[in-house]
Amino acid sequence: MNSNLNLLIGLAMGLNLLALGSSRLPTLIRAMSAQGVILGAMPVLMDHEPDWRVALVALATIAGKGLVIPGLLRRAMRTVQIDRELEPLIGFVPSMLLGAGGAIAALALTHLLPLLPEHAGSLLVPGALATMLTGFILLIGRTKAISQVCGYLILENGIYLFGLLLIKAMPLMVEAGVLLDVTVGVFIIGIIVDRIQRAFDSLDTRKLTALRE
Amino acid sequence: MIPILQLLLRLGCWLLLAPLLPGIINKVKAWVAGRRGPPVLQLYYDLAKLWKKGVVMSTLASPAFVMLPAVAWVAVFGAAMLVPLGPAGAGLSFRGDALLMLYLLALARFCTAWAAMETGSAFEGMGAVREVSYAVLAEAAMVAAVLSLSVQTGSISLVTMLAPSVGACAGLLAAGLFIVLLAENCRVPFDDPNTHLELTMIHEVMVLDHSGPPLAAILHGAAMKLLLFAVVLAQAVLPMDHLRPLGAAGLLAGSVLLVTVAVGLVESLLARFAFRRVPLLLTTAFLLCLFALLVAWKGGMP
Amino acid sequence: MTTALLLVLALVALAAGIATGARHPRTWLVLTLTGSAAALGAALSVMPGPPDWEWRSGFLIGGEALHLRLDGLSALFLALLSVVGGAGAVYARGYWPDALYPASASRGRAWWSALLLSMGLVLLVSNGLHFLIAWEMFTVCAYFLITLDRTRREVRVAGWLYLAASHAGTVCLFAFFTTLAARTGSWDLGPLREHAGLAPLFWLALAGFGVKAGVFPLHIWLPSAHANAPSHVSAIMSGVAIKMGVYGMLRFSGWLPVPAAAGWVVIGLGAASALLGIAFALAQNDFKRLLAYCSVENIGVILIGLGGALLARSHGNAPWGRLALAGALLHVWNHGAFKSLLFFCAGSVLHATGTREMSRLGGLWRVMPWTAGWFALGAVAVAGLPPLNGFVSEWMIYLGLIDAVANNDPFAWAVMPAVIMLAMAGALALAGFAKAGAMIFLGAPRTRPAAEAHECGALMRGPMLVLAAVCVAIGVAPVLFWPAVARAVGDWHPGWASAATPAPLLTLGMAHLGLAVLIAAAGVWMWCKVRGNGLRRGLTWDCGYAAPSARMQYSSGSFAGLAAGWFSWILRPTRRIRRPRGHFPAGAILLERTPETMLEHVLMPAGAGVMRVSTAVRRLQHGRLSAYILYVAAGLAALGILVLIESVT
Amino acid sequence: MKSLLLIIVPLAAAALALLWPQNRTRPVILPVAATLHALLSWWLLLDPPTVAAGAWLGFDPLARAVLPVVSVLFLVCAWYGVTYLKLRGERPNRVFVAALLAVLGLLSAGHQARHLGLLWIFTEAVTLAAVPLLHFNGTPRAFEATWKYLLVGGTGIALSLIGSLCLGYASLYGGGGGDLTFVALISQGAGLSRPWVLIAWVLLLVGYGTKMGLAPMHTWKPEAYGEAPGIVGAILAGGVTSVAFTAILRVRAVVGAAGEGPVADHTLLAIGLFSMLVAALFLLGTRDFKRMLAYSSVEHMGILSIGAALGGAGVAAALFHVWSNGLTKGALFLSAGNIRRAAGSASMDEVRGMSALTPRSAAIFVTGMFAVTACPPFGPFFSELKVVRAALEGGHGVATAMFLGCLLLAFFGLTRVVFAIVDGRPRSATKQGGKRFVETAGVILPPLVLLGMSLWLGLFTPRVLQEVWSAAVAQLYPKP
Repeated sequence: MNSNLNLLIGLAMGLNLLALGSSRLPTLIRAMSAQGVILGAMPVLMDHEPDWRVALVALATIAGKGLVIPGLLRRAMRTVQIDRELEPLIGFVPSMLLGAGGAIAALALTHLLPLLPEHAGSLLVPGALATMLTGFILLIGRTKAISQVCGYLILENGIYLFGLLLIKAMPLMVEAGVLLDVTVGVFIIGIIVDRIQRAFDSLDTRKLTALRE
Repeated sequence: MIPILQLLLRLGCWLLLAPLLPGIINKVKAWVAGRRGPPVLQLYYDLAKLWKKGVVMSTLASPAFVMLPAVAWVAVFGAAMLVPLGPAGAGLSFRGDALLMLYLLALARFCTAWAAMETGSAFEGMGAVREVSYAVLAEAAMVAAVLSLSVQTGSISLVTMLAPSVGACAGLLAAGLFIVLLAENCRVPFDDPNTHLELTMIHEVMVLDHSGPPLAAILHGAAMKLLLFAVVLAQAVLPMDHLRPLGAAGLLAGSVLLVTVAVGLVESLLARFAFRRVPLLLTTAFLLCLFALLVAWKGGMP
Repeated sequence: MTTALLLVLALVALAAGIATGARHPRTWLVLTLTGSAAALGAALSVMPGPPDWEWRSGFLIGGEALHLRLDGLSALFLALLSVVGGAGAVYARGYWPDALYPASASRGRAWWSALLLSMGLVLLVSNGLHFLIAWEMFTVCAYFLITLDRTRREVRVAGWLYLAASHAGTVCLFAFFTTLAARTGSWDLGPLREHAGLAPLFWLALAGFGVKAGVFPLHIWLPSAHANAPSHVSAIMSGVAIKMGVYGMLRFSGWLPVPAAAGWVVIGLGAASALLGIAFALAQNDFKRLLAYCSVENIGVILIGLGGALLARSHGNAPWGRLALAGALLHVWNHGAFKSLLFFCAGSVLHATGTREMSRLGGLWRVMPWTAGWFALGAVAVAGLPPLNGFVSEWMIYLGLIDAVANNDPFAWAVMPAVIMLAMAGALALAGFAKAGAMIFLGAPRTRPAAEAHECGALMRGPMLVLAAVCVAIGVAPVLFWPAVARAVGDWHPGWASAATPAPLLTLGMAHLGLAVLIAAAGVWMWCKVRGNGLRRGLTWDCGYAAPSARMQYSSGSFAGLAAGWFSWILRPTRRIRRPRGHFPAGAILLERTPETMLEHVLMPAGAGVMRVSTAVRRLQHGRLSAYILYVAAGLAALGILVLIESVT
Repeated sequence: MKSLLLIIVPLAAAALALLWPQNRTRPVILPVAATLHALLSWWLLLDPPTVAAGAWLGFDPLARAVLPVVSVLFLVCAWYGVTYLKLRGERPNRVFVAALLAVLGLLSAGHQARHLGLLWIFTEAVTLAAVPLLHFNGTPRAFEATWKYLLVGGTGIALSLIGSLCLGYASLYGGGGGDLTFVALISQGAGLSRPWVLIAWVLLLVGYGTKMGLAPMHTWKPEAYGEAPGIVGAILAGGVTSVAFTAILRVRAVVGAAGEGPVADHTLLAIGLFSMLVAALFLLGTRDFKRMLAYSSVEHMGILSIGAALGGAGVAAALFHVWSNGLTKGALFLSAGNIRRAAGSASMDEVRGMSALTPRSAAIFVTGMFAVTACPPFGPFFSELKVVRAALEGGHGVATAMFLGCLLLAFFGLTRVVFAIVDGRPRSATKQGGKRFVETAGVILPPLVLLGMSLWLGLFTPRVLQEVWSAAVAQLYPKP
């Protein structure tokens, strides 16, 4: 059971590296959405007896992260007609190295943390940490708004991964609320990206520096 | 009856004897230079003549121009009343009168400087500046002297401060006060009382525009101030408390005469200093008084 | 009972003054004068002797019960406040009328009443929290009065400097009162002489109140604020407001224990303020700035007295300390009187000529005889010359300190330099005011405005007369004022409470009286004599030069040059000179400027350093989102490390 | 039930606003809903309901100690909003009004949330609901500000979510039954896993600290406050930050119960002082008076954080400061909004002489500036003095000195900017450009009322408020 889960988490971590290493935005979005789908499937795999609420959460995640949001981003990308991140603040190779280093560090760090026995063998915690780190690297290192949104979503993926630790403890209402917030948040981000594109004719966040000291 | 007599005597002493001193100095100078010189009583004649003369006043000056010399004279006179005359004591004596004396002299200085500035003359301005500026150092020296005397005697009243005296610091004090005397009374090496037209004058240049009775008041006041300093200097240094009254009076008179002659000799033997050296000399005087103070203070410590 | 009634009357009248000030100038004047008179009455009613007037109420302000107290010490300051406040109100009607300042005159009246009210409250409240409230309100009122003429940039700059410096002082007082409250468990103030642990708080109070008082290194705000404020405001700032700092120091050095070194530090600060303050004053060309620096000197004189008293109290309550403290307290009054008088005179000159530069004035006595006369009187008083009040208080301080020296007290070594520096400061003050009087009023007018000046009106002359009368009265009859001072001394240190007049004070008064009469008589007599002998007017002789011009007179800079040169190490004058060249020189220039040394050479470089840091830090807000997220991550990492260290240790 | 109404009324009003057809009359919903809300919250303040121990939502003492001021602030801003939106009649206000009301409803919910997850949800929701408020002006600058607000705020929110999860895991690891209400967490106390509690604390502090605007997570603040209308700034600075602050207080209580209180206090003190220092340095140089208000807000968040670090007395002082700062800042934001409208710019390089152009707003602005820099007799003076006293009683001498030093620097910065825009000769350009801004009662009274309340709050702090604050302290520091 754990090995299945770990395989998926390993896959998600691989997608992290793909996201970090690719200069093409469609690849990035694809990696992000694939990760979303994988994460969505995970709670179902974790649980032995099928539970309707878990299934619901999984469905919502897959729908939101795998379909709706990537679709939104692709549309934005098409309207501005860019598909490449040309001058990242942190280069692709360094990003990948950072991501890989982060993944190794996360694995090492996990040994220091006190974990319940059922989580001790799983890659959940290191996977979550590595994914969050990937999100941060993308947020900090990329200049296109779409890349940053992807970074933010990957960060959220990491958190989701982490949240799986608590899936049994968290009441459904809270879980659903969290999910709703995230979805609405991304939706609003999508709207703002759209508005920015219209206002600035570009999605290059380096142009968004009118407000400064 | 007796107090009135005493007062009259004291007045006579200060008012009548004072103009004698410049005469003596001039005589000494003449004597050293081998001249006959003016009579000793020359200042009396001058004063009498000036008193009767009319006044020419600058068009710029206010009435204060003629009144201030009188005020300055009153101030010097008031200061003189505080100074004990040997066994006769002072006209008015109380704790802290030494400070009143110093500040009365300052008042006189203020009045002279103010009157000088009335005319708008650059020369008189120059004199006033020097007068008030050098006074800063002279004042410091005099206060240091007052401090050292009060450390010695444990008092701030001139009568007691000046009476017993002679500590280890008498020599230092004498030197310091003598320099201050020269400076405050416009004598060589600070000033040359013989000329009135030098750019390098201090006191004398301030009175350039004065004439008639005001000038008389200034001249008499200056003489009185010289006498005052001589008296203070003599008493600060000499031990007179265990002498009989007459002896003390004689000693005082003698030492005042000595100081006067010394002033005359200094004027004959020294040239006036360059101006940038004046502060140096006054600082020396201050340091002498300060050392006197330190000696008195440390010497008096049990 | 009467005290309470009078205080309520004062409160009501001043509060009504604030309300009516903007619209009804006449009513305002009546109300402010009523308020001042009532406050003066209250102060006088407390002065004769104990008990203090005290009032506790259950009424809470800011969570603290109102507690008012009027004792000898606060009554002393309250009396000064009411006299100068009332006089200034009258003066303001003539000096800052609606006709000339339609926008600010009305505001000025309301602020004036508010200032009087808040300063009065500072003196009355006996609760740390309320003290801070009143203190800060007074600061703000004073700020708005200083910047009454907000249209002028230099006024605003000066006002800001005042506000900033005052706030720095207030921050110290925040710390002072809060620590006091934290240590004693209550905001209530009162004698706490036994709590030895409170002694170190004195340093906070000294810094906080020192800024307001304008003690030497902390005086940076004072010259420009006094110079740029309207003159009646300068008068109350210099005469009363900076005394509030002195009040604070006296109040809390009296109520709280002080550290052993307090006496040395205070007397040292006093001596430095006295000497350097007057050295700066001498070097000024702006006559209001000169007066302002002279205030620094006089605060120094007061602190010398206070420092002496602290030394005496800490070394076995030596009786000479009582005399030094009495001198300092009397000097509070004296300085308040003559400095306000001088600022009123300065205001009337400024009013008539429109310039504060002495090198553009001259010969004003002809057109402004009254002002010239009052100024001369004030100058004699401020230079500490007999027979006026300045001498009396300085003399008492001298007497106390010299007693310490004469008794061979162990700390004579600290007192002796102070005495000598006090003497030098006195001589320099004489030089400074001879210069000011001469440059403004004597000689020939140097510019047209000076020649076309006019005497000020009766509304301005009246207050001057009152203050001049105070100067003369304290000068010739100091004994009359002794009980008030003795009472305040007793409040400061109960061990010195005694109504006995020190004997020489009476004698000094008589001597002064005699001297005053003689001076008047001699002056009049000489005038008559000269008139009798025949008086001719002629050109100033000037060594025979036949065509003098007004520009050939000795100037302000040259007057100060000699003595100021000795202080050039701290005055740091900058000089621009073009010497005359060749046989027929075309022109020559000598420009001299005396900077605000502490401000320009110490504080501004430090401020520039802070601003550089600020600029560097502000560059971090450069608008790039990636970096902002990096900051979040950095904050996370830093806090993580902090927590790691904390949890490991 | 009444406490639920606090949430329902504004949300229902928001829905109504969305459906309301008329642009001109829609703003009237604002004061109506706000008045209802204020009445309710003050009723609850005076007559507190009993809250079931395990309730997820409830008007507990901490909510009671903060929510009424948010409500009052919102009420005044709502009145101001009516006039403001009339002035801005050219812009559709449907989303704006709805979002404002939604913010109020979600704030009420956030303040009352007694469950870790629920608290996060409402805080996030408030963040999102505020987005349309920020870009109301529709300028590129406004969108840029919104973008930064969203992403920096979103990052913070993400961190606080991880933090919440970690805290949950700490409970799980310690054998907790998965009850994530604060009451349950506190009662689990030392049973919580300490490493996880510490990790959770750091993450939550940074996360909610971002929302509060503590340095170095404050970067969104100047941009957002600078570009949003004054009314939005007032609500963000006075209301939204307070929910993040109470969140930190609630978490701090859990951390304290787990036995890591001192560590938490040290971090709070450190980040508070750092915020004050950074804010002071920014204030010294900033040239834009609306951004200046943002930095001032950062400084006051630092003060709150320091207060929270000082134990019972400090927290009471901090809660007091939430009130005094909220009201005073509100007055400043509203008057700054007036000045900004009249002058057409917010930069001190372009704005001056406002005392001639908008004398009343300028007077309020200057008075508010004095009030916010802790000049007596306004509220912030008393609350900050209480913080200082708590710090001194706790023996934090050095921290107090730094605190006071930063206050002083901030004072220099604020006075510099404020007097620069108030004084001087008005620029001729601002006088000619377009129609003149008229200082009607609608735009003057609200800030004046806020200032008056700040004054009243300081001088005559009602006894009931002091009781409420101590009750909140008792809730956060339960007596063992």
